Amino acid sequence: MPEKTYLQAISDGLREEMRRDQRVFVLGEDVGVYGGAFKVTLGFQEEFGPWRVIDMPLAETAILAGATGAALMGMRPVAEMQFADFVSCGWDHLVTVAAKQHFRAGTPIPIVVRLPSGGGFSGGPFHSQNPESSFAHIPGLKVVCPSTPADAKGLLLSAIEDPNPVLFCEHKHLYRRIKGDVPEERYTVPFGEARMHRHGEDVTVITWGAMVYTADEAAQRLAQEDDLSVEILDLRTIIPWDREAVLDSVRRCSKVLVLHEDTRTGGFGGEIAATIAEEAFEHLDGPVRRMAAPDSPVPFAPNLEKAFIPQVDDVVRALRELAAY
Amino acid sequence: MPEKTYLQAISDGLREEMRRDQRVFVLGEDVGVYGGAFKVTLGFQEEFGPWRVIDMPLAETAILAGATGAALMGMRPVAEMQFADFVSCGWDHLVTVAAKQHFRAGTPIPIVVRLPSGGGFSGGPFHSQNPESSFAHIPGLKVVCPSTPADAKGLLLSAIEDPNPVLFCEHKHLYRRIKGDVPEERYTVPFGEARMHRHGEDVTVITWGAMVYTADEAAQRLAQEDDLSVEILDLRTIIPWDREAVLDSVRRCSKVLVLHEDTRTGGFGGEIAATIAEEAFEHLDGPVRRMAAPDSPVPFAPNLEKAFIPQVDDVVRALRELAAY
Amino acid sequence: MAVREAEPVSSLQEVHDAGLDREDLLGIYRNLLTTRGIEERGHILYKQGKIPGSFYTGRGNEASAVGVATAMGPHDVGTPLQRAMGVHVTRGLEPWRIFAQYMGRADGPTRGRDGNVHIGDANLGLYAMVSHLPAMLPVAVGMALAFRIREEKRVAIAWCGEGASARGDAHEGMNLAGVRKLPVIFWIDNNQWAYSTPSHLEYAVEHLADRAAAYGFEGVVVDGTDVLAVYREAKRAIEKAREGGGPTLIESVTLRMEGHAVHDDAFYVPRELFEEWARRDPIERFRAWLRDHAEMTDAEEDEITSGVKRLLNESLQRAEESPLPDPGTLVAAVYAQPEELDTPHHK
Amino acid sequence: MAVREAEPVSSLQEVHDAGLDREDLLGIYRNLLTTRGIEERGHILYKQGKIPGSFYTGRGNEASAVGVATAMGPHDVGTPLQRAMGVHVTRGLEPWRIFAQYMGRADGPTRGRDGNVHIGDANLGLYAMVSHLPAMLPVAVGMALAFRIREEKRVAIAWCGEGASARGDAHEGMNLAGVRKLPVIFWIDNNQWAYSTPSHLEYAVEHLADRAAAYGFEGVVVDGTDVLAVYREAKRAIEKAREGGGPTLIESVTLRMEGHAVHDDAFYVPRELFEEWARRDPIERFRAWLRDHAEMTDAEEDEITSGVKRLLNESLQRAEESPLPDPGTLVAAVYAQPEELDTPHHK
Ligand SMILES: Cc1ncc(C[n+]2csc(CCOP(=O)(O)OP(=O)(O)O)c2C)c(N)n1
Ligand SMILES: Cc1ncc(C[n+]2csc(CCOP(=O)(O)OP(=O)(O)O)c2C)c(N)n1
Ligand SMILES: [Mg+2]
Ligand SMILES: [Mg+2]
Repeated sequence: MPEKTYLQAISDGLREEMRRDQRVFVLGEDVGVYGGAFKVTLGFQEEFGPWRVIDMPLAETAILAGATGAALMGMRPVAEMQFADFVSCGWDHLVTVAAKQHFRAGTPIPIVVRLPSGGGFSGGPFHSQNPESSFAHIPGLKVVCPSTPADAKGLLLSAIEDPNPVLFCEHKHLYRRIKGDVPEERYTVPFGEARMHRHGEDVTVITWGAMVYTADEAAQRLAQEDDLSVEILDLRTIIPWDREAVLDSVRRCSKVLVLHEDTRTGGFGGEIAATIAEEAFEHLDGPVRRMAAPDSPVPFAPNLEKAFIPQVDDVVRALRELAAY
Repeated sequence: MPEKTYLQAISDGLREEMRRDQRVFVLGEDVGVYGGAFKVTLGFQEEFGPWRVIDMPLAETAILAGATGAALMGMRPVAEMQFADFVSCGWDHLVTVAAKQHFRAGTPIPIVVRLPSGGGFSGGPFHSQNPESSFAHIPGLKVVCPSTPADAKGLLLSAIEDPNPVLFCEHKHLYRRIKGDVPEERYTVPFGEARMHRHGEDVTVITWGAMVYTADEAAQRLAQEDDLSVEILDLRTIIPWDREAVLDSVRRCSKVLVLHEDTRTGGFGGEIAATIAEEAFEHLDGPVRRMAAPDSPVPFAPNLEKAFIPQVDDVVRALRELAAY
Repeated sequence: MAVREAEPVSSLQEVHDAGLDREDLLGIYRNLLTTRGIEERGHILYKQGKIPGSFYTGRGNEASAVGVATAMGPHDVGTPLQRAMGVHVTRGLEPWRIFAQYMGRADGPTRGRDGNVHIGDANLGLYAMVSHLPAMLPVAVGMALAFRIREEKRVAIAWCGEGASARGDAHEGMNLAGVRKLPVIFWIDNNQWAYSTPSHLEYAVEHLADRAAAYGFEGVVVDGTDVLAVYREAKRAIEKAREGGGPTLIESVTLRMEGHAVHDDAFYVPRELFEEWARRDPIERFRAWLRDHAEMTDAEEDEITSGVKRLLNESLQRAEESPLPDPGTLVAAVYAQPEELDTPHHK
Repeated sequence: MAVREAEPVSSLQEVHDAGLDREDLLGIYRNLLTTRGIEERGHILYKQGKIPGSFYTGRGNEASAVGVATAMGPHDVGTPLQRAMGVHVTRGLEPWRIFAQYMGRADGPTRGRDGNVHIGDANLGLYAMVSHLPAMLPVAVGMALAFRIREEKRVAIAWCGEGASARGDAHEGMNLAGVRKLPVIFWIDNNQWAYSTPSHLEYAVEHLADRAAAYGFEGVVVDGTDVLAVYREAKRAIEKAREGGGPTLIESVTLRMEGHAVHDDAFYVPRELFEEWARRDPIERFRAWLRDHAEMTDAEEDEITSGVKRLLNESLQRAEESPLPDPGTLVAAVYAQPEELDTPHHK
């Protein structure tokens, strides 16, 4: 099984699906000749031509509504936002049209919106945001946040197959940094099934995206230094999310940290923590802890950004506190 | 002290502030000659003229960004969305420009966005939504949800005074249904202070907006039928929210229901429940319960909408269960 | 590119040239009457307390809606708006389902989940509007994009009000359509008011059709009370788009003959304006034309009038028998299931 | 309304008529050199690893930025974009603070919270851009709305790229400005590319200035490499707006002479195009003009060149001494405090 970067896994998965299924096409800003700001669609236009890899005007609503219209006519559009942050310009289309169309009119909207998300490289307030919490509150949308190359490919194919609008959050900080084995053949990873990233017994970390790796480093350090056994559950998909896996893990470990990169107040961590507090109340041996970015825009300067995004040290500290509770 | 409807309190408060402060002006669709879809600004244009009560084109971004630009030049704009639902069309402006400008550039954006919110009268999926949870997740915005006429006026004046963008959620179902004493003089109600709607000892309901009255009916019924003492805390403002009052109430009653009209997953109730689970863990005698609308768009047909919005019976049932825990 | 102002239609020959025979003409008349009849009965239902929420109609706009729908081909698609009931009628949505929709019953196209004219039967190529205007306009552009990608000779029609043309969605959709020369018609129903707001507070150009030049395509102004002129202009634009000629913006001018919705008495519209446009009533106008130019007989007219009346009465009854929607289906309706993609539309 | 294509400026007299004396002209030259010098040094800082994130410049756009800023009155305001460094320079933002901004230091206008050219000193009437293009355009319209409400003779300038003109925000802002005849200038820096996307995939009209007609105001095309023509057109439009004549859309044509950002080698731009526009370099062009028409002496030129060099070297040093921002201030910076409204701007 070849080793690929997270970015390569997405690129290859998308290319193979476009070869297999004529209905799949790509639209976005600079996705054609340039191959996309992150080069996910590099070479696609040569292979599939300018009408399946469409350089769109700088207009996110046109891109997203264009995708919805094409989907209603039987296509399987994969729209790229140049950065996830710019999806705010198409918010109305997604929440008003795409999310509600099936409920109201019974017509499925099989679109995928690729969202290069997240911070960690001084992108500043407008090139670093994590949009999953905002969309998770909108019934009718699905939200996916893979953390491994293999999941990125398998979840992307599930997203394309899915008859609903899917927001596919690709963490930019994983693009070239994370490598892993990726099966050559076509496969899908189902929505709503968390991935057990690391088994443990003492305390559970519920997380996703780039924070999986932050949690992993913290867990390794705690295993060595504190002989603490940390379980890490990678949600992989936020809507739907795997309540059973979360509750099962919490029932076993009895202590839990919910960790995400997005800001804290109103972040999806609240939903998870609240669910645990309601449904695993009797199994808890300590307060449900949350760790997330503080409530501010993402800062630009590296030292500010480091203070903003949860770091390994922060997670270690929180887990030690929990363990000691 | 005169008794006024919730709508009249808002209208009078706004009119008085416009008389007092030349910088305050109103902009929105049909706010002038027509007096606004709900007649909050009825007669304003006659009194203040067409340049302080501005009928805007059907363009929410122009309205909201127009307000921001005018605010930067020293005005105190009060923008009306015809229905809260349409604020989705100006989402990008609010989250990208208005919310982040002070953090980035240090320039305050003193705007108020009036949002006729909420359901209960067959407005359907696009005239019934509650936007507070979505905005509560965006650092830089403040979010206000008054439930009484007196609070509506006092919080509106605080919103106009506030140097930050304030989303002012007026619940449409309270407009003409709810009356109360409203002081004639100018006064403000501070942000971040919950209102004790009803004292109780056995179980606390944390809520806001129209649900205050649903909770109140349930509490009255339970007092009579079950001899149960229900405390009701009306948050009044969502950002900032009164954590201390909530935690204090929970510590006293030890059982809590978080109740809101907006949909459940990712709703602001999750934030409150999670905070309670983290910070009042040792005082809880039962799981932190949430009640909210199910995860779907707001349905049109009256029987569907009744099944959607939490009803008195639902709250009674939930509180009985909690009490019995 | 200058805006073209369309001439009225004056002869039967002209209409024949545009592809309509006498049967078609009588059919148009029937659709006009049905459209108005549905909305008039809607008013009665509303007064009877049977319609929840508010109630919106397109009185005065019947010819604009029926005319363009008549010009659409069987595989063409569109996203009609609140004043365009005639589109649904013309393409065959059964009136009883419309009444069921009004009343929030299980047999309305949205099964009580949405209301008013937020309808559209995808099997008829029509896609339900949302309240947010004109959010479906760029969606129609996306439909045209699919046709262009697959090189199908199909056309999408995007409806828009003159008020809603101020929104960014209109711009982004039209600009994309112009850049990619997509087979889409922008149909602006200019009824001179957006709720209480007159046009001069919505835009500062003489004709909205002038906007077309800013996007590199043709603009046309047509009298929206002249069903045959509407048909002719729509047909010409649709066939041009079908043959690869790109978009056309058609501004169809009418007057909204009632308030914005049932609660609004339109006090802000000058009475003389109502009187002037009442004299240009699209249905009466076409009836007179049929008598003058197509020799519609009393018998034919009676047959159509009474046929429509019968249809609507039966439809009302059938709609009233439609059950209330089942609250148990609410959450299950939110997401589509994979098998729903196995339809002709998602082939 | 037809688009006007502005003539080049050819004589000193013409410039005098437009309100510039010889000192002003030398000042413009100094600002042009400073602007380019800042960005050239930015490139060096970037290569030295001192600039976090990416790095954007406006090479080729100096004349467009300096020209319009020179035409602004002291109380006029604007929302300049990423290619318009010359605006900040001309209105007096000190270069060391720009370098501090580049490097994310505490003395940058955003104190390290934002980066790049997301700057604007409100005391100079300039308001910091956001990445989302052109989200500040309707904000500038709102500023003009305030001037109109208060009947102040002030003007707002809204910048936009030709690519970003495709966004709904551009439309909503321009439409509102046209409807209300607001004192705002839409300044479209058309540098022919939006990242890798050429103009014909962004819009289908010949000149973007043609769009003005769709909003009921005047459109002008100016050669953005001719700083004096830029100044003259900006001045005329600004004074027209100041006197109640409403908006003007000015399309200033240049070529983006580097990649979209430092990581982009612009392989997609034909080399000949770069060569052609290099021959029209705005700074060299103005230098030659000053020698030919304003008799700029060697001594004057040396003084300006070395003065700029000295300024920038000192500025760099001062910026490097600026401390890192304090992480403890992050959350406190999110919300404004009431006393912050007690400023001249919020009077
Ligand atoms: C984005 C948005 N904002 C506000 C509204 C509220 N609203 C409903 S209809 C209407 C006026 C629409 O005018 P126009 O586009 O001319 O269509 P008409 O109703 O005249 O047919 C308004 C403001 C809306 N539906 N959508
Ligand atoms: C709403 C939005 N979408 C996407 C981007 C990403 N982006 C940054 S600059 C750019 C091209 C801008 O082109 P143009 O408006 O012509 O300005 P230029 O960079 O050429 O000066 C794009 C697509 C953005 N900044 N904003
Ligand atoms: Mg209208
Ligand atoms: Mg450009």
